[in-house]
Amino acid sequence: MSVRILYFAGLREAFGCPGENLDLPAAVSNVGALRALLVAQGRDLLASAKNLRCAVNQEMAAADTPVADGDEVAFFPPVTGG
Amino acid sequence: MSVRILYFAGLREAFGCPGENLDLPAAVSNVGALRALLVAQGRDLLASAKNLRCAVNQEMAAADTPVADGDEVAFFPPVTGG
Amino acid sequence: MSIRIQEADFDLAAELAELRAGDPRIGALTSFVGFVRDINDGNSVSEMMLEHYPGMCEKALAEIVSAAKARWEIVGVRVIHRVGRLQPGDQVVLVAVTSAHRGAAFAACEFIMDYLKTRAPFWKRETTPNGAHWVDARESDDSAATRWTPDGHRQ
Amino acid sequence: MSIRIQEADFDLAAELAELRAGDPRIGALTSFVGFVRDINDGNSVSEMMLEHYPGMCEKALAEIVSAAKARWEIVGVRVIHRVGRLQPGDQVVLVAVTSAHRGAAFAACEFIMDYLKTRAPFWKRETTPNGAHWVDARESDDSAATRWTPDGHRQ
Repeated sequence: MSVRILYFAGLREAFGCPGENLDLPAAVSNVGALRALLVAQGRDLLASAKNLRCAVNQEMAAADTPVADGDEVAFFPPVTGG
Repeated sequence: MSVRILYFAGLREAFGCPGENLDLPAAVSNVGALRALLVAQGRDLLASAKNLRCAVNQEMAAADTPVADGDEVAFFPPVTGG
Repeated sequence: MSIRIQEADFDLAAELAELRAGDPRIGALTSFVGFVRDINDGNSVSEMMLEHYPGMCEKALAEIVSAAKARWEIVGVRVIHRVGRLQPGDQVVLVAVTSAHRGAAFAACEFIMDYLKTRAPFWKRETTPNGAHWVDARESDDSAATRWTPDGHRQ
Repeated sequence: MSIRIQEADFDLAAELAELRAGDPRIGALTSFVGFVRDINDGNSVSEMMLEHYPGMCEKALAEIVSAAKARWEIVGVRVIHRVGRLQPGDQVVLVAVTSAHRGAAFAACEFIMDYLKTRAPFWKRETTPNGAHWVDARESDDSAATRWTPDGHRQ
């Protein structure tokens, strides 16, 4: 199962990249598990970031939101537009 | 004691005049008494008008607002601007 | 503050640009424009005549704007109200407010409109196929003005 | 509805004129414009960079506008949000709403701004004498969005 990960704002800047493609083990089937996997792979900021937000396929998501093959999963800080 | 009376909107139209100067008897010392005097003089609409408003010297007034020599007293319907 | 009562139309773009006037403290500009509608209470309107009480209108509007300035931190205010004969589609009124933050700009702009509708001595007479008649005040306008509590919040 | 995300500036007067487009049902036009301020949280700002999530931004704004249309009787809506590098004094965002009556126009315009501030994926990075940093979200923006109850009133 493969997903597209996107990072925005401070996360994008800290990681030095706008995103990455990731092959997921079968056990990783929701946002919370995916976040833990990324932290384990060295994306520490995903653990420490204050009020981290996540969207799956461009809809706001929670830790228990399912993640499926081909999904676009974005991590970002609280929004500050307007 | 002399006052300047002003009429606006439907009152002005019904009376066919924008106002009148009036010499008041000493007993007429507030808005309520002035209104009663005008009604007695034939301005019936000031008795029957729905939600009649009054201003003394361009400030909203009530029946017990005093009326003094030289005042400008206006009668008009509820406002409908904007 | 700038308050004007006039027969002439106004240029919305020019009024808003002047109100801003490049003041870098301004983070928010809220504006309201009211127009003559072609239908009111189910009747088609061919003309609108706006009468006012000269002197008291200016005074009432200045008091309303002062009350808004006392309640909210605002940078500038512009109020224009037209009088005389207007046609459907014509601009009737402009209320525009600038401030550092949007909350104050929205609240002050709506507050000024709500009070203008119930406190400023203007009267509308509209011409419909049934003839000309003076527009009745709306109960909803009174309740819109009374929802503002003294501390600047809405009920 | 018209929703645009763009680097280019917008002409406020032209946008408002287009939104009205002589529709005689329109009695009210409410608009909000947000600007880059020269001071934020006490620091002088020399530049503002706006990043966004392409695709999701358009989707989020369309959902916010649809929610406003479901709550209030509105005729038209226009939302423009700029991205990229901006300077103090620059226009950042426009929300404009037309309707028959002012209550709906005011409420829908403020509702859209409140939700845009908390739901649309834009992020600001400002440059001050201390360097560039990402702007923190405001608690007051969250509370502004949550005051809107499902029936369209404000708490």
